[in-house]
Amino acid sequence: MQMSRDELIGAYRRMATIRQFEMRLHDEIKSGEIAGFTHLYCGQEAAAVGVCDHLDDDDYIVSTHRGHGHCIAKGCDVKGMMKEIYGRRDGLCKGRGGSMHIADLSKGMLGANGIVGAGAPQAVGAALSAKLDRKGKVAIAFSGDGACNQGTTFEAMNMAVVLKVPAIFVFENNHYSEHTGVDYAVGTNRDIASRAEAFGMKAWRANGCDYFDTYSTMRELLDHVRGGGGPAAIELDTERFYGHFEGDPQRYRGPGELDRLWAERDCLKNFRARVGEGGLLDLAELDRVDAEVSQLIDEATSEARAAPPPDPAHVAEDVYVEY
Amino acid sequence: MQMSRDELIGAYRRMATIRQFEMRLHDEIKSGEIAGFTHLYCGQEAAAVGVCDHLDDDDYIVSTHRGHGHCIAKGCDVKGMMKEIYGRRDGLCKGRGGSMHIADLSKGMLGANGIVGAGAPQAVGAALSAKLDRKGKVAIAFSGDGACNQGTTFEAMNMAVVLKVPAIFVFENNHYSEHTGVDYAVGTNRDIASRAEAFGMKAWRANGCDYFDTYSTMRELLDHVRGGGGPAAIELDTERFYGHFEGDPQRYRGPGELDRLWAERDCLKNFRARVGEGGLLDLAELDRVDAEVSQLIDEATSEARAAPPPDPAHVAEDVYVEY
Amino acid sequence: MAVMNIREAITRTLAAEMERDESIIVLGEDVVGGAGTAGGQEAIGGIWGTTPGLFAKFGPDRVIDTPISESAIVGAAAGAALAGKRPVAELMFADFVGVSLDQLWNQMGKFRYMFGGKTRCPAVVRLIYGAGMNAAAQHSQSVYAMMTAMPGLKTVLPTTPADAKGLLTEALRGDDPVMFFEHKALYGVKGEVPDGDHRQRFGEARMVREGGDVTIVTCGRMVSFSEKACDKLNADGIGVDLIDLRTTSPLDEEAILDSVEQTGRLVVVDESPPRCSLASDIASIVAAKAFSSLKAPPQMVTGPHAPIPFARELERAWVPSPGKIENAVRQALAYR
Amino acid sequence: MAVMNIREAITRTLAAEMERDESIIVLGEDVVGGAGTAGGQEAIGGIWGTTPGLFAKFGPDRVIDTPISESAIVGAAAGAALAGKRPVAELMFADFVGVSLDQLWNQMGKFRYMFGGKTRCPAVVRLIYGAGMNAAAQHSQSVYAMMTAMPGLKTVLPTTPADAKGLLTEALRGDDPVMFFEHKALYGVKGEVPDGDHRQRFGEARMVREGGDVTIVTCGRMVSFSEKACDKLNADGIGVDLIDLRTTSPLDEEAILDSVEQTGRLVVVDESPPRCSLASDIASIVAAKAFSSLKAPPQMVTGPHAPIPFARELERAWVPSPGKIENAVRQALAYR
Ligand SMILES: Cc1ncc(C[n+]2csc(CCOP(=O)(O)OP(=O)(O)O)c2C)c(N)n1
Ligand SMILES: Cc1ncc(C[n+]2csc(CCOP(=O)(O)OP(=O)(O)O)c2C)c(N)n1
Ligand SMILES: [Mg+2]
Ligand SMILES: [Mg+2]
Repeated sequence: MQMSRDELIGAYRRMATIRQFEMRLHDEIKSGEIAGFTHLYCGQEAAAVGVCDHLDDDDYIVSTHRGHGHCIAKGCDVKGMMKEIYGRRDGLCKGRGGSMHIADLSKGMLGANGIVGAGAPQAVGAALSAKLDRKGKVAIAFSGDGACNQGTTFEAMNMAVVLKVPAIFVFENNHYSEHTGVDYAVGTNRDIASRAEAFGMKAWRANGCDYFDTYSTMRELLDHVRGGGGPAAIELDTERFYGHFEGDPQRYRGPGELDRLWAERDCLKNFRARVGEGGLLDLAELDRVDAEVSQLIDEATSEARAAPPPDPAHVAEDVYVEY
Repeated sequence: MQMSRDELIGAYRRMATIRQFEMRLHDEIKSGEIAGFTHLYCGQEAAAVGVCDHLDDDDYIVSTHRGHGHCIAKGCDVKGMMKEIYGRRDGLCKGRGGSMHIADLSKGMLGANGIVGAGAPQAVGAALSAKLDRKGKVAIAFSGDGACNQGTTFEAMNMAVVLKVPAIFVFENNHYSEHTGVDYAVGTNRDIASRAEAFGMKAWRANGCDYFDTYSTMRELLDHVRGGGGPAAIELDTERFYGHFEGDPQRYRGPGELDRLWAERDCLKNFRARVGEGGLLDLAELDRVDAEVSQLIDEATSEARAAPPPDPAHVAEDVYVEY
Repeated sequence: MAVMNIREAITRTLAAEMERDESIIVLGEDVVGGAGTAGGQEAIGGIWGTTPGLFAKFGPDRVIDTPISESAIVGAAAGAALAGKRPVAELMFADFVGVSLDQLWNQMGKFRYMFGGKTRCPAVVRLIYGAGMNAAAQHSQSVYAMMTAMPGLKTVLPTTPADAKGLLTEALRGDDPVMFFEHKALYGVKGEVPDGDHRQRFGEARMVREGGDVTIVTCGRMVSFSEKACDKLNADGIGVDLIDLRTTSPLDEEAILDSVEQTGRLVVVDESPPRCSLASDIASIVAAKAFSSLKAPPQMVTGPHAPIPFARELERAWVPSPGKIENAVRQALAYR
Repeated sequence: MAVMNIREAITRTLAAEMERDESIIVLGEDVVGGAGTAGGQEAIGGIWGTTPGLFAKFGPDRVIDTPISESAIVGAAAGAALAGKRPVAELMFADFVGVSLDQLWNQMGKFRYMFGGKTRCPAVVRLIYGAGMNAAAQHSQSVYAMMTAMPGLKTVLPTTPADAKGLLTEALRGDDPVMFFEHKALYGVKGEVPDGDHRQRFGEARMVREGGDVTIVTCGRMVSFSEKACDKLNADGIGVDLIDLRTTSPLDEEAILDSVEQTGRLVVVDESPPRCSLASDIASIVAAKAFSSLKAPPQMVTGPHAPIPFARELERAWVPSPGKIENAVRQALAYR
């Protein structure tokens, strides 16, 4: 897997942007200024970025309730996102959607979704559209280990195989759906990939805390799909570093679990170690990226804080194109 | 597989009852007296009977739109069923349900169902109840090859595994869902059993046109489930001898297909051949059974024809136990 | 103008629009028929006979049979619509909104709003609905009230071949998700259909009769039942304004209120159980907005608060009948 | 009488009834919490904190965490109820009826009727509903109208701790499927709760205030919003009959009609979009059955025909406010 310096720095920048975006939210939420439910993606950055680094704006993704990482990885405007999460008039969705409903069609980002499992059939539809367009585009459904038990996800997998569309099911197995462990909820002993295989598609597995593994496995997968091999699935073994939502007491964690995760399963740390050992990059460059990202997030936050709220008079607009 | 004379005759009687019931309906429907949609079970008799012969009234089954065979195999009153299908006041469901909604809780028959896939979760619930009762009872969900693509069926399989309940998924693969072939609609090359396995349960396969194969495979399966092995699945390779519903032009059939099915895949013929060859029974005994069944179906039909219709004044009764 | 029935009007409109607009695709269970069988495809052309010939003409990429997975059918339509296509998804029975509601209600109906007005989801969902075939409790329901209640969706119910063409064309050229309801007992209804381009704007009710004594507001199969009632009433010199809503969302409030302002008497006929129904919706709007014109309590003719039964005698008792409609009109008139 | 909040009343009632009746089981996502984790079970006791302690007390057979599969959760409840149990299934957000509607509507709601009155399906489905937490379009909806419309289901909405106990007890002792709606913004509401056995019959509305000038009919969170409006109105000498429906199916028509016959003026307040809503239902019933008593057009205070937005300012504008309720009452009074 050969990557250029720029590609490496870009990948790191996207992961770092997600990380800092989420950690900032983690802090800001304590202030009480951010309303609603916020599900942080922190810990899973390598998954979103390792997948989306293969895509361009014409490829589609559908996302989940834990969607900030997917949005950033797919190129959504960070400041617009922050304003959205703050519920501001100029947010990416005018403050109507909030954290769970960010979309940007111009980036091929078809939407985060508050309904677990709802995105997968939509990805099949987007993939159907891509197939008709014959431009080699794909549609990706991000799902969690919990979402993989929802009927819609199963139906979507079967339908993708039947319709032979370039749909890709990315299962981010972070071992929890809310407070429930994957060992319990997925009847097949947490093996999501083989369940996908049984639907008649090829499935891969990768370490979702390792950018390089995710990225290179996705390359293989995409060669298969773009080569006309039909839909595919990948199970990414990853970690969620914070609670299910902000405010979660996380009593389901084992003793020392979070410390271990931060120590051993931090994709940013792993990335740094890898590029450092391999002499691929001067780590100082990554420090510079961190500083730039930090500046961006600072700006995004202060601009969002200062931004005007939506006008209540517009509450019933944009329901229809025409009514 | 040792079976007594009585057991053999009983099994034949139940299959013949289904066969004659359905063939009579096939004729009667032409008269226009029977309303609604009727889906005939003819051809699949060995499946229902081979499964239900292991059950008693305390075991549960949930059925489908093609439910007459399951009802008869589980012991529902044939005359009550016929009246129900004729829409009569004294029908098993007072003429409110009709062909697609026959139930008899006293027989452990929790209901036919017009919604494809709806029964499977209900079987999980009945199995949960059976598990709590600790009497070794099981709950069986009959599903078709088409129903096995419905999200509810998948959810039910996973949940049965997670909750470790004595639920059994019987997939009657008759190769068609309405006008669509299973080779098309089930993405895994018509292999339903292995898909069930991928949900984490043990799965069997049997020839659903062969009573003996179905019966003996079910014995194995039930030993596993009743022995605490958790839920299980079985795929029965079977055939539907008539159209999807009465009136179906069946243009999806290959040339000579139906003739071949009647010649080679008739479970009643197969049963006779087997008991004849093995010298297990004198075939004259089966002829006698046929005659008795014929008499029963004659009576059921003429009684149903003569029976009084429901009183329209009662249209809104029995919605609630108390309101 | 050609004469054809509603079934044919739908098939021809689909074909004409698919010809005109490459982005239109059709998907659903057995909309082609015969996939994966020895008999070969296009075995049926839709269980209701509304999509024959489309597969032969437009091929497997655009006319697509699906597994029995209604959530995925509607969800795929939603996703394809976001991604630039105009999918027409068929729910063989409207009752199957039970297994696909989320994709209709929380997904395609809400995308545009949730995403700040920046997306379009021009999906058409065809729902075959209604009683009259003794298909019993799970295959006979009229779920248009449920859909009407849902912001973001449009709800359309043609009752003539001309409207079937006009409303379907409008649906396929608009940019919002449309619930296109086809009554299974109306497919055979014949009538003249305008040639060439024919669009029927949504939110524009059809004045079926103008009589001036009482206003009947209704939709779907109840339009023809109401016409039968009107015939009886006419014979007694009673004139009815009969309004076929055509679309319940958007709603032509003006047509309703204008008529009630003249007649002062309202009968709403709705093939549905009574509670939170379209009947209650229309009656409440009239009570709120034409209160001073009302000379009698609004009459709501609906089915009972009960599922739809199977037996002929029971189904007939369940569905509002011409006789009940006639009675309601007489009661509205008798009130002083 | 002990003082507690609605959350506690629900937990204690569940515990007391489970103690009394072995056939009651509880199932849903994270109703225990922590299954299959290193932290161990009973990590949370329900995402809303309504089921803590039940697992410890009644064990894994009766308090059951499920995968994220709402159709299977509700379907399993339906099947277990047919098979003799009394399941209490939790839909963490009422909006998830979108992914489980069939099992509610076409299955548990119809069994008894379809099967000729020979079965019972005593399942209780707890639906956590309502706006007020900025949870946006897919986690804030009040779907009680949809459920009220469905024959075979009962729809229950407690607004006080005493009613939470009384109505839940009644649900658990009855033999019909009950949709038990818990407003997420009301869990903390405190009040006195009768000790011992306390059943609140369904179909018996609660007269919150008696004022005589105008009738407000409402339910859920809108009861307290209406009380705020009443306070303002009282200050101006305006007396309101405020009716908390408690259950919308069955409906206490008598209480509503009795009051309107006195006041002649009706305001319905409904946390829902307007079309085919409970507001339209009540207004139409009153218009039809108390027409001669009505002195003013019924006022319906609802949200707009739009999904529920996220931002605080927008959600607040969407939900009917005490101010809007007050206005509606004044308009009702102003009408001559
Ligand atoms: C249909 C539905 N059921 C339940 C929920 C509540 N819920 C939100 S997130 C979540 C857990 C999802 O787990 P997983 O898919 O593993 O994603 P993760 O949270 O781990 O990213 C649940 C149960 C929901 N939003 N939608
Ligand atoms: C949810 C739902 N979708 C579609 C239908 C229409 N329908 C009835 S039977 C059927 C085919 C079922 O096929 P299968 O499960 O193989 O059963 P079979 O008819 O072969 O017994 C279909 C599509 C339905 N009744 N319910
Ligand atoms: Mg997870
Ligand atoms: Mg089949």
